Amino acid sequence: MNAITEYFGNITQSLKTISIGMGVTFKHLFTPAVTIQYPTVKMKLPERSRNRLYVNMDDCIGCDQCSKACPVNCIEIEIIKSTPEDDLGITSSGQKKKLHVPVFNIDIAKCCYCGLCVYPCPTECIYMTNVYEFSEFDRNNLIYNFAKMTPAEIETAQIKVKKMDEETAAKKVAAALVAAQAKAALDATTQTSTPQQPTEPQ
Amino acid sequence: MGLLDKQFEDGNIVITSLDNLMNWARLSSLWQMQFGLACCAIEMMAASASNFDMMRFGVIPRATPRQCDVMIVSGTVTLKMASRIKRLYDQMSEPRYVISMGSCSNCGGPYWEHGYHVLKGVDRIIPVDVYVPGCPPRPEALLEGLIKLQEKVRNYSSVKSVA
Amino acid sequence: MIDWILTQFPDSILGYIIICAVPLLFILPYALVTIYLEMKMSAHMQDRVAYMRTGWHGTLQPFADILKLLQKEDIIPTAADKFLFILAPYIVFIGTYATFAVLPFTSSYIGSDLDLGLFYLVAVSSLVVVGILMSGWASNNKWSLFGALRSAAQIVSYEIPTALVLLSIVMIAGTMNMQQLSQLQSGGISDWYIFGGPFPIVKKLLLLPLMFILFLVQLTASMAEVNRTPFDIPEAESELVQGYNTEYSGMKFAIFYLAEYANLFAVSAITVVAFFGGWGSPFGSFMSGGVWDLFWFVLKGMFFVSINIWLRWTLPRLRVDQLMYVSWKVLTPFALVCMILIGYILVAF
Amino acid sequence: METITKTSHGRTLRTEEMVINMGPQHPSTHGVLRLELVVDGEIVIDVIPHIGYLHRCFEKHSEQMTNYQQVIPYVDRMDYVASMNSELSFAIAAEKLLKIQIPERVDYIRVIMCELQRIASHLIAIGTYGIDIGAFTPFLFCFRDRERILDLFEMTCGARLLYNYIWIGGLSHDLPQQFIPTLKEFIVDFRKNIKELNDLLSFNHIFIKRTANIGVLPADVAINYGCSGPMLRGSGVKWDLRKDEPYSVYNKFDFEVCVGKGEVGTLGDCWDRYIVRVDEMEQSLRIIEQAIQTLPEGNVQSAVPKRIRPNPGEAYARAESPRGELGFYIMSDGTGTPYRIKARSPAFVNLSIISEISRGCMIADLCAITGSVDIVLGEVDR
Amino acid sequence: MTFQEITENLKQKFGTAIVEVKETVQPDPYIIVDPNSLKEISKYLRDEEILTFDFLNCLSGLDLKGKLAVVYHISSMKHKHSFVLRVEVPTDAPTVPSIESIWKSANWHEREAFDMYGIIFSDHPDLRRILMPYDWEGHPLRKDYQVPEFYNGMKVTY
Repeated sequence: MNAITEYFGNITQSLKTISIGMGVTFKHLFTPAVTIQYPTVKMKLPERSRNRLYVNMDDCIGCDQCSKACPVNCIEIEIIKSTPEDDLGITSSGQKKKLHVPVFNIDIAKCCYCGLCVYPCPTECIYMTNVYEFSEFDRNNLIYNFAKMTPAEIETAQIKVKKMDEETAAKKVAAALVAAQAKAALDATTQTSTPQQPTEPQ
Repeated sequence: MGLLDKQFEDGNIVITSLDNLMNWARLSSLWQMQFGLACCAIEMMAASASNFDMMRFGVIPRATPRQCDVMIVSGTVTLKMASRIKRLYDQMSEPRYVISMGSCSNCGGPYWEHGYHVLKGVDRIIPVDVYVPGCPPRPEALLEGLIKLQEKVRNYSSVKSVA
Repeated sequence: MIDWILTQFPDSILGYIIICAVPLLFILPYALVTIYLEMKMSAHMQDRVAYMRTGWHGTLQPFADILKLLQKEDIIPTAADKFLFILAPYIVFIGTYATFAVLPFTSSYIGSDLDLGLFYLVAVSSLVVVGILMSGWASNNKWSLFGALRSAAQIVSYEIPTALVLLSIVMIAGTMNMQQLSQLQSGGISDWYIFGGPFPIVKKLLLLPLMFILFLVQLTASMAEVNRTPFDIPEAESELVQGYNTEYSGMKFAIFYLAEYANLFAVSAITVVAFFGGWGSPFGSFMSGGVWDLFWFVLKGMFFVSINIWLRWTLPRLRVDQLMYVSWKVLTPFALVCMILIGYILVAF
Repeated sequence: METITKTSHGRTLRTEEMVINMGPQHPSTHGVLRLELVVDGEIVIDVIPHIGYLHRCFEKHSEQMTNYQQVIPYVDRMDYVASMNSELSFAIAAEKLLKIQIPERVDYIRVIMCELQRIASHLIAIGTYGIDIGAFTPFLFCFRDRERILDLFEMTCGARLLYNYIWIGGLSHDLPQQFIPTLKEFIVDFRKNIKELNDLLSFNHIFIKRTANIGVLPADVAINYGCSGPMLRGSGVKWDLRKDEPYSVYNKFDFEVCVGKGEVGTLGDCWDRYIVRVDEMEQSLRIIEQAIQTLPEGNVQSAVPKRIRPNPGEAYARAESPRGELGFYIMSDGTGTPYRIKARSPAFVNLSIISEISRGCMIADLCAITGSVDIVLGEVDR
Repeated sequence: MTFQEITENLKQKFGTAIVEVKETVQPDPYIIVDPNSLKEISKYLRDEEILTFDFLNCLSGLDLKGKLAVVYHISSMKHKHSFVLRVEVPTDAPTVPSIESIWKSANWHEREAFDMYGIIFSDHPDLRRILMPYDWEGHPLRKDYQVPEFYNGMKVTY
């Protein structure tokens, strides 16, 4: 008897639940679709949306903080020191820029969009935009170079720095020489001598 | 690139229009291979789900590589998986396309430096047509990649290459 | 109509070939429409839209699909049994196509007005099994073989309830000729067999519940015969990848695809002829004859095709043994009991 | 063709048996799991799982980072379906090691986020389970609802899937203005949708027949195998870390621990595991409702340490992720770089039981069992 | 039970098998046990009524530069307490008895530790690599591990 009840119970249960399910799908046949028709309609992204990175080079001071914070090391920064007479301008927050940034590459293909590089930036020049449509046919196009310096500028800056380095090295040597002389003089005579101002070499 | 350019190049309007028709058929019926690898697979599923509905572009997921046109490599390709992906690609019938979705399959992504078991870019084993950046890319980004791929297909001449 | 075509050609072979091709004129556009319909219907059930980018609301999509499949490389795996592998899709298609010979599209057109129409139908639709088995075996793929074997078991066992249902209809109608079967029900909606058939009121009321059960049996069995969810175990995507057509690509796959949809219409048409008056208009002689017949036949057929689609996108899939359970322990006994009762009613009243 | 006579772990096959590979590319393996099946016709004699197809060297990476904060993006990518929960687990492990107290508001927001994430994760589990059984529509309904949760997350932290939101000692952002109203709207709609889901799938007779009495996992076996989460609760064990070992502020909320009851079949079958997930979504909604009612004010970043440099020591902390007990074992040598981080991922442990519970079932049942375990391969392989 | 109580209990029962008690390690103190008596200790921890450690949370390999270690995090669902065990073995002969027969969940964890650190678990029923391919050389999580240039013709390094 039990088996027979179960048998017919199964059949009625199936018919019942199937019709309930069909009711649900039938109802949805006439509810409006939720689809966002992408290329014609675009969803408005929220303000905090994290997509492609952007660097505002006008504000970058080359401090390398973002590169250090990046867990995947996708930011490559090279810097050239500026000589005192160079005026690199100031950032929008009024900080004086002291370094040339000849190379500021972000390999967007490696980037993991975590946003960790955004927080340590002192001038808030690196941030995530809401651009997400940037697929490429060639992967090398995904390496973004943000630096604005032309090769010629880089070269002059390098030469300048080299020169400055040489100068400082020479200064050091000169200073050492002077110090040694002074020391020798001190040793030779008990007379105290005022330290000489190093002269500018020709 | 208009109809006229091609006409002067090949001097045959029939071939050009046939080409266009065939390309149109191919680009609007890109059946996708239904397989996911990692995080991006979830976004790929989201792209084919109701909100983004990849089927609008004629993309139908098929489970077998034989009937697919486009393989979306969605996620990290590990060395253990690489040979399988190569095999799946080989099993697909021509013409076939590959979309590399997400940082990991583009170049190893976050795992490029210390990932001893991660293949640094799926393009080391199979040719890739479109790279979709993002980690993971938004579903819209994948759709944009798909549109890029369609553009690529549109500009390709199959009749010419056969003839 | 056939006679008319034959008289147009002195060489009758050419005439026959043309007659053979007539159903194709129906199947090809029908398949395109149904593929589109299925995708759109399923999409709207799931709160999405599907096909939007080719033509107005993606209406040209099926053309694109077919054109693309034409261009695809036709792979024959090295390990496959080449002859059978190539033959299989055609066998499947022929099996389906042959059923169209006896479908009465209108009162004036039927491919072959066989007196054994229903019997022929049951016999010929089994040919599909051979094709599917062939494809599964020839593919040399374990999943395909699973699909093929499952399919063979499924289709063969679901032929029994179908045959029993059709037998009941034959008992009532007294004919196996499809055209005559439709003719019998042509007197409007109340003459349809689902509502008891063209009989006096008492007999009609007695037959009505039985016919309704038989209709449900037929609907279920027909769904199983065309391998659609909830009975799609031969190509169960989440279990067997794509079942018997896993290894097929390009045009061969397109033929499988076409055969599936053609089969869907064929089984729906059988239901229509057996229960819903074939080409008969629901209003008796009003809106009947000529093109109206075709209109009603296709409309009714498409209605059942849509029901199939609706069920497919609602229900989960059964397991193999449950499938057999449904066939042998539910449908067959029910059909058998109904048949016996019908026999009793026919004799007693 | 060469015939295979031995399985990969050395078992010799009988004549009737056949080895068949399910995966790494197979629609029902949820990613790149490979199951080596020994089958006799449709009957599965033995299952040998092969994992590692998504081994992304999480532990190696975390040992290379110069900062604990940098590990969090990798933790996200471990369990990509439930990133928030992974982050929380890691954050509480690191906070345990650092011994820092976090503001109450942070805890509340974390709980809201994790419960939302739990719903999102369960929605994927349920949806894909529907596909495994052959019903496609519930999957799309689930994803439709999940999308609204993702919108909430994106509004808060800017990412849809991998958030980097829960930081050690705090959060990356405070809740935006319109978060709470949107969330309330979602809760109202979602309650209706759960009912619809039950109508469409959970109580569908075919679905019940496919999942009840399949893959029965007795409670003692489950504990011995180290199963956790819905897998363990499906077997009737009332064990939930949120209740039994409350972390964060879970002890302030009133919710039930859902367990399988064997309603339609044997206790501990696939349907029980499934329905536990459905019930848990309801409980998560309750927790969220309570949390947004009593959400305290405060600064969410006040406790974030500038430089994370824990003293030498080690800590193991665990939290309840949607899949079960997600634990992190962190060993510090006193520098900014972690010496060793080991993730105890629930899916890894839960998956190890699959060969135990799927012997003797059919191939179709195996799909049901794999689906009911709810694995995320990123977490299994790390 | 607290850490001290459990340690006292174990010390009374096993004595010298407890090599060292690291009480000062914060926040999770642990004990180091002799590998040879690991199995008995584990069995005792699981079966003793007042301990009932029925749940093995985590089993991790560890490279301590010069020696390898295995850390066992166990907890009890009944008494809601947890405990940490550790065994240490030299790198050149890293053999630890398997506790798969006591806690089944150790099976895959041990395979993972073998895969990553090359710790050999004696009488483990199925000690194969689990995450890495079978033909992989070396044990990647060891501190001195060098990533190979090529694997099966595929370049590994970036």
